[in-house]
Amino acid sequence: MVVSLLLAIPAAAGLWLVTGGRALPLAAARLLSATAVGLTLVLSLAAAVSRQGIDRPWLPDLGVRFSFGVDGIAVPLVLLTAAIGALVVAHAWVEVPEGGTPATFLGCLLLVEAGALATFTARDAILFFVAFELVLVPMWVLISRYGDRHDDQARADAGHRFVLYTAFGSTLMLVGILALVTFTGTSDLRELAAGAGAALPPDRQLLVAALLVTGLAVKVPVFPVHTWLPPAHTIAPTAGSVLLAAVLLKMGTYGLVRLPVATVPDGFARLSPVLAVLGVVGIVWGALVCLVERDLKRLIAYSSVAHMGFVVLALAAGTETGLQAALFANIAHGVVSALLFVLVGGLKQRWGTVDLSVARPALRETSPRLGFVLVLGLAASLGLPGLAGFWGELLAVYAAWAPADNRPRALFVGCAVVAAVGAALAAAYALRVARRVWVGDVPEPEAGTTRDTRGVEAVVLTTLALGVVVLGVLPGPLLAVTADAVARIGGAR
Amino acid sequence: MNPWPVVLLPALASLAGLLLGRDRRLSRAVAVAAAALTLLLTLVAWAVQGEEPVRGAGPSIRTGELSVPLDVVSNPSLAAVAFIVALVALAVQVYTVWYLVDDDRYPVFAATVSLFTSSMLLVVHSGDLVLTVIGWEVMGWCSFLLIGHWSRRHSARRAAHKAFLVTRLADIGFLLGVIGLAAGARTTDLGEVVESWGRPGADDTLRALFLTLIVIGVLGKSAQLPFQDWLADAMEGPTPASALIHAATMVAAGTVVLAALFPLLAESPGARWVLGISVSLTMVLAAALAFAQSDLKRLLAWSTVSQVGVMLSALAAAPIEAGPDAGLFHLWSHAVFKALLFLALGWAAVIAGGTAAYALRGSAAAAPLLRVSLLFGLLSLAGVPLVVGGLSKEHVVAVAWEGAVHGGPGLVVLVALLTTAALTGAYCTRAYLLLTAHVRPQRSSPRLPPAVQGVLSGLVLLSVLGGLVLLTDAFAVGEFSLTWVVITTLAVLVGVLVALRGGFDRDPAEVLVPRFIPLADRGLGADAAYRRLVAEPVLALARLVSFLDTEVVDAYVRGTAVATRVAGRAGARAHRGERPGSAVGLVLAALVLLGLAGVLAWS
Amino acid sequence: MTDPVPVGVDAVILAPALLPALAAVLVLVGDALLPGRRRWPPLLGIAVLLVAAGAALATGLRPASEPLRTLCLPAPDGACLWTAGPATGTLQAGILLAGAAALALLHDAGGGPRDTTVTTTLLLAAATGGAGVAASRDIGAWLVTLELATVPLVALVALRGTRTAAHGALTLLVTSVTSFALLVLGSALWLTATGDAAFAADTVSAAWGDPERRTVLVLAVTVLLCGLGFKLSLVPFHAWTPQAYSTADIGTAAALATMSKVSAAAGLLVVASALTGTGPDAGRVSVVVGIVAAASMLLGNVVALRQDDATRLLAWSTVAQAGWVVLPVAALSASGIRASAAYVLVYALATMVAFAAVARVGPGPLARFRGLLRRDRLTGGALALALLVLAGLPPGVIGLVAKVVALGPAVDAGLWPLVVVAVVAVVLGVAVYLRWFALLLGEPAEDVPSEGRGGGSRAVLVLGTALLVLLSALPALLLDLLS
Amino acid sequence: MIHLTGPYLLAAALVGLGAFGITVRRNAVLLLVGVELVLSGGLVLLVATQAAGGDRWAAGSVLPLFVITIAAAEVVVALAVILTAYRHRARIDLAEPSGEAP
Amino acid sequence: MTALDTAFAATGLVAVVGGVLAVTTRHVVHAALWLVVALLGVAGSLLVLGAELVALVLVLVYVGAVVVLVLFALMLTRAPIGPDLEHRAGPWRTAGSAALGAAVAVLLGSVLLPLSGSAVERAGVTSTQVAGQIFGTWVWPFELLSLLLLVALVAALAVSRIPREAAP
Repeated sequence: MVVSLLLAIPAAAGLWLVTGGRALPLAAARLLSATAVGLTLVLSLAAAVSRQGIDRPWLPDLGVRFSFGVDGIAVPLVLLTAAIGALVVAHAWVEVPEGGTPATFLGCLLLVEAGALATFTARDAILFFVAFELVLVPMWVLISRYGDRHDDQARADAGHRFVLYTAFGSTLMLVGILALVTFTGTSDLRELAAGAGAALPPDRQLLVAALLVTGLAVKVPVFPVHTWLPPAHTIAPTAGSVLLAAVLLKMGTYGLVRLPVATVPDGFARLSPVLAVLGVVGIVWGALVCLVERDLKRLIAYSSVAHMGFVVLALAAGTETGLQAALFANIAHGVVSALLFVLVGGLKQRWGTVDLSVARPALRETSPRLGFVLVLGLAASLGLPGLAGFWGELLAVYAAWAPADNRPRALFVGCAVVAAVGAALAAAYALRVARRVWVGDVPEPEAGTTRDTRGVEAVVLTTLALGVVVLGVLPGPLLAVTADAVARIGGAR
Repeated sequence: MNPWPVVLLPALASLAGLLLGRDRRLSRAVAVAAAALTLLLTLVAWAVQGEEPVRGAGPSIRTGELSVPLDVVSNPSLAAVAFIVALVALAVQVYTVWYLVDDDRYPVFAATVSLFTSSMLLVVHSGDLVLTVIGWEVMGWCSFLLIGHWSRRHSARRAAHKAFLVTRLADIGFLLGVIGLAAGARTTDLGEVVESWGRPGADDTLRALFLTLIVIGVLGKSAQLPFQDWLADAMEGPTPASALIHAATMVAAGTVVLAALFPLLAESPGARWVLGISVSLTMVLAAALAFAQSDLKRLLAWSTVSQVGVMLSALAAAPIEAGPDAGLFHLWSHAVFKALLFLALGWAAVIAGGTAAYALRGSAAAAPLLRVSLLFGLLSLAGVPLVVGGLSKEHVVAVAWEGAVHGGPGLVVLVALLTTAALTGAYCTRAYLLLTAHVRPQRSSPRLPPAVQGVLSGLVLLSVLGGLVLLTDAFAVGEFSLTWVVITTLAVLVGVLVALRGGFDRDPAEVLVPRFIPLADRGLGADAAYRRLVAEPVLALARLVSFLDTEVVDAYVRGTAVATRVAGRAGARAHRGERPGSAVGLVLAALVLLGLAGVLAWS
Repeated sequence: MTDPVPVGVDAVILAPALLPALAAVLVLVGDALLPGRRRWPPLLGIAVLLVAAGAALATGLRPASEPLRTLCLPAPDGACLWTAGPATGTLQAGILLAGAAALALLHDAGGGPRDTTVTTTLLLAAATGGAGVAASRDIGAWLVTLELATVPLVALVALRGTRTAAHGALTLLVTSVTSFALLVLGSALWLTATGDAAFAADTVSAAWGDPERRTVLVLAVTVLLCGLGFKLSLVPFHAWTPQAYSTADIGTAAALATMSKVSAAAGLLVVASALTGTGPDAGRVSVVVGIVAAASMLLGNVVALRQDDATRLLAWSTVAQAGWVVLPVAALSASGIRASAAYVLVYALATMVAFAAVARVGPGPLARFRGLLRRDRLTGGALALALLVLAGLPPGVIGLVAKVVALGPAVDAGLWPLVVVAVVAVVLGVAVYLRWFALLLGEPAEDVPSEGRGGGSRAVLVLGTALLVLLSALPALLLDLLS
Repeated sequence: MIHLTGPYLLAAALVGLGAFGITVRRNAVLLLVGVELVLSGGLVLLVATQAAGGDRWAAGSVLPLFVITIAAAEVVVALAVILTAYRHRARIDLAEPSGEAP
Repeated sequence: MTALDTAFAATGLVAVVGGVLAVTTRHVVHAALWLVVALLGVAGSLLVLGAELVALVLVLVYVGAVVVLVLFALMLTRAPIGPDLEHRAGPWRTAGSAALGAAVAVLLGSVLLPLSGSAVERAGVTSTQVAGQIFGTWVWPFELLSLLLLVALVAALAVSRIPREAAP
């Protein structure tokens, strides 16, 4: 019941806002969506505590059940999604981009949230796929309608890239799921995880794993299929970027954990060297691009590529620690990137562009609060201990250093070394941003050039900053929540 | 006593300081009071500390196979180090109140200092490799903030940037070493790691490799060769920050970490050689550079590099049974006199309006306390017998001699130590001569608040009497032979005499090595070398990658789009005529082709 | 044996085909008796088609184990020439409903041909053919009904009377007669190979055992596929599609795109069901079907990407979707046949809604649709949903489910090259439909006059959209009907 | 007694000729000639099957009758359409592009 | 070679020759006339194969009705009496069509011939039997066929009656 409501409330509110309530004035739409996300947040907490699920037939012909529920792996993501959903709706008090009615905008946000929640709670592989696709259209609308108004061509291009890339990936994933379902005869993720691919011969496991991994890699995104991310992030409105980074990318890694890792572990093991190498290349690649990228939003997008590289590396290691690291880094990246995107979106709103090559007064002088949050986010992004980014990346490097027994040890150790180098590069680009924006190139402030944050924006930023700090200082609870489920999946295989 | 309160108190003070940021007086009170309370706590902890180590249980976290208990520990030497850290922190906080009285960002500075203190105390008390890493990295970040405090100055921004990046680069090694050790032991608990890797069956090569990696990290944080150059630039930070960084925290942290890992280090000749060679070269080179600096604050910076080399040399050379405490003791004494020197010099610089040698000439005459402070600080730095610096240096020499007897890098270290002693004597003499020169009538000195005067006096006292700490058995150092005392004293004397060759009124550096001064000011061009060898290649690579990303990786994507469009255009063109006949032709052609395909696929 | 061989005729079971046939005759007779009345024939036609669809649907609701059979030969032969299981019944219902909808569009106020008697008769006849072909199990009825489903549409295209329509009709005609020749040739080869005038799995498997007859059978299937490919607009038999769609009036185009396609698919499925008797190594029939499916999906989407005219875009979309319809057939399994039926029904429903929307906005360049969602919420929303269903993107869940269902058998049979093409086709398809969808979302253009504001298109739009929404919420409804 | 080689060859030849005729003719009416040839090839094949005794329900005779009738119906519609096209365009050239550019 | 074979060869030859000329002649009207010859040949072949009824219907319907219709259509579309130069196919097109036709013939022949085997007894079917089957087994398609014819008639009438440019 809790889970049904959790999914139904944002979905229903979102649907109504994009259809019947499209012409609703901003205030009413905001109120409605705020109520919806508030309820969703409460329900997500209830779901996390009660761990109830629903399960009824959906497509009896295909053996697909309408089965939703949460477990240790899903709980953090569900909470994250609900929280980020609440924050992006709250952000509508700060900025509602042009391009359509505000109600449609808010409705799309709610629909993305609903789709993500459905993805994270789906307990059936086909259902997972359907939920996975749910977010596509609303997100596409957010990007291509409400995105950056400067360049229509770029906006359309970014939207198309996002949707086509993702559709490609998810269809490959669907093929993988169908193959899996054909080979095993069930699409219930719990059964599949319990069977762990034991019924499949090795080459079939490899085939299924390859399809699933390739498909999901697009969403994560893993190098070299990451090129949709920077334009999407750059163009999307702030709320869209936040959702994209904090929620949508997580669907990819979550899918990796749920599908290939849990259901065809041996096939995944055979692929994992490739995945590890790609993850590491992504870490270094993203970081290097960040060293010279001029657009701050793009820069953060590339840093996402680098951070997701850590997640992928940890997953590839195949140990329980690796899985834990991946799940932690996943959440941490969600919070940190959300923080950075809210911030940078705010800067873009204030400045018009976020081109790093434009000399600006120091943020710490003109708007100390904004500057403080920026520097906090950057510190978290470079993996500073005490902030969210640290644990996941440390454990990821550890996991790569000590991979599961059926992984090529030398290769993974090499990957760990490169990942550590990537962490140093992260410091370099984070400091680059800090030097350009935080301490500024025009140190003498001309008064009032950058409005400091206040009101709802400040609340949103503070909440996210608190999340960053809490995750960094107290990683224990989150790791404990995932521990049991991870042990059940048996990352050690 | 459980060390957690000692660690957490300054952290909480930092948080409170940030939250109260708007109210200057409140944040001042919080910062100073917390520092004082921390000092009190460490004192109590030290007092109640028995011989046995004390553990404080941490918030153990579950991460699959790896056990991460996050405990903290304390033992007599660590308690003593913690005390001196807290002492320096308090001195710095009190001093800062005066020094940054006009600074609009004082609250942030004070909070950062508190955080810095907390993380150093965490490293000191860490009983877990992860905690060490946490403290280690947070210190690096705090140093970035402190060095770049005056971010309106371009040089400060650059120095902060460089300091963080250089140390972070070295941290790659540190991180990998820690992870390697943890992976071998399946835990990050320091005691268990040491035990696990210290077992007879442990892999010697791997152990040496991991310790070498950690040593690389330590070399970076401690500004030893080849990472030496950032520390002198870091003088762009406010003087209290320099005092903190140099005296008891960041650069000395490596000594603490290696001391904790000493049982393993002692068994890893490879790592010891790396460490020994690096620190030997560094201490001599840095001392030489210090001598020729035209900026006295940078002179102190190079002297720190040199002295940290001395500390680390004790760890590199000491035989296993001697233990690491000689190094820790030197840390202790260095903290005292370096804090004294920096705070005094900061005062002098306020009087003189700059830190350049020519500006500071004769500034010590402004106040007797300043003169006394500088005198005792420099005496201690020079390693004159019986003051605290001399005492600790003798212990280092003693263990180096022991080590030299046992083999290992001891002999190299010993030679370097003696050379350094002479050079140190020389530059201390130079500094003193410059500061006390009789050149011009002094301007009236700004009034120093009594609290700061008290701090300086206390530090002077400690620099004279600090050696008495040995009576508390905090540091398990052995005897030192009179022979070596004589030899090192002679070496110092040689240095002093050489420096005095030009008489009392002239700058010895300009007399002895005039042409070396500009070179020394540039740190032998290390900065350019960093840029050319590391920064520029990395940036070139970054540009290449950025190019590849848009023009190659993405080109495939765009290529697909273009190919689709071209195919679409071709398809549309092929159907543009819309001739009825062609439709039929297609049908029949397809019939043949498909028929053949079907029939052939069958047979 | 001079007496006629008695076959049992059950008119109730035959109702889905019989009712429209009778109605067609009735319309002609009525027109002869009451000349000049233009209103009642379409209304009668729609009513009859709806009743017939109800009857067919009743068949679809029966369990699969007890299909309705009639026209049964006496024992020992015992073959039944009309066999309607759930899938057949649902397909028939789809055909008849599509016919009703096309009729409504055709006679919507403001457009369409004048002589309602003729058009209604023709459409009813085509619906009869479609309903008949779905249930036919013998070559004779199959051939006759297929042509019955085709010939009236050729005439309907020509009936518009414009110069371009004449050209389109000519193209359609030329292709149509050629394809008929091929169907005859294919049927002859089938008879030669199996010696059976019925599409039956047992005779197919007997023929399969003999290598020489097997070759003939493959050729027969190939030729039949070529003949049907024309009706389904499969590449390379598609060239008539854009011409005919764009030159015919919108109702006819809708009938061509939906009713005719479902009828052809039903005809194909009759053959494919017999081919499931080919046994385990039948996967190689897939080569022929697979090539056609892959070519359709790719070419259709690629060219559709460049179309700027709504009707032409829908025509090329038909080509692409036809590839999806035969994709599961390539697996030659029972589930593949069900999947194909499901897919073609979803396609037809969404396409019908799209045509209804086009009828309301007026055919022409895509730019006319700019900002439709704000100008006309009902039409815009319906078209948006239809496009998403065609693209297979939620909230058009049923489109997505149809794609899942269609891919399943192909994956099942291990047709990996085909699956890869399908993946590419999904991406291309999303690009095609989103291009249009994006226009709907845009700022409204300056006032574009709308035509076809009649009740017919509105009813089709509303009912079709309601059905799409219902199926998107409960996709099981459709899938259950088919099995 | 009869060999089936003859009918098969005849059928193949007629279909081949029909295919040639369909593709080579640009006159819409003459295209129908080709179609008739293909159809008669099919007829020969159907009847040959019956002659060999390999059919059920006299399909070899009945189906040709159906085919001939359907073809006649088609031809009627075809000629009507062709005549309409001729009335509009004064040409029935199949190789002529439509006047409307896509 | 049996007698039937010989007879079949003769009629078949007529059919093929007629067919060849029907598709190659440049005289439009000749093409229709040659088609009559070919169809007569086919009818003869069918007769040899024992399908009298089919042969009869072929001659009646095709030769009697369809070809006459075709000829009328040719007249109505003002086909030239001499060689039709307007619709002449180019050499490439002719060559391509020839290749296509040959390919079709070869494909069919190569697939069918292995089936022919040795001589078989001709299985005759009487017209009565055929009639019985048509009104028995095949009654349903037969009825539909009548609908088809009706519809075709209506359609042809309607199409030929529509005024020029009836719709804008």
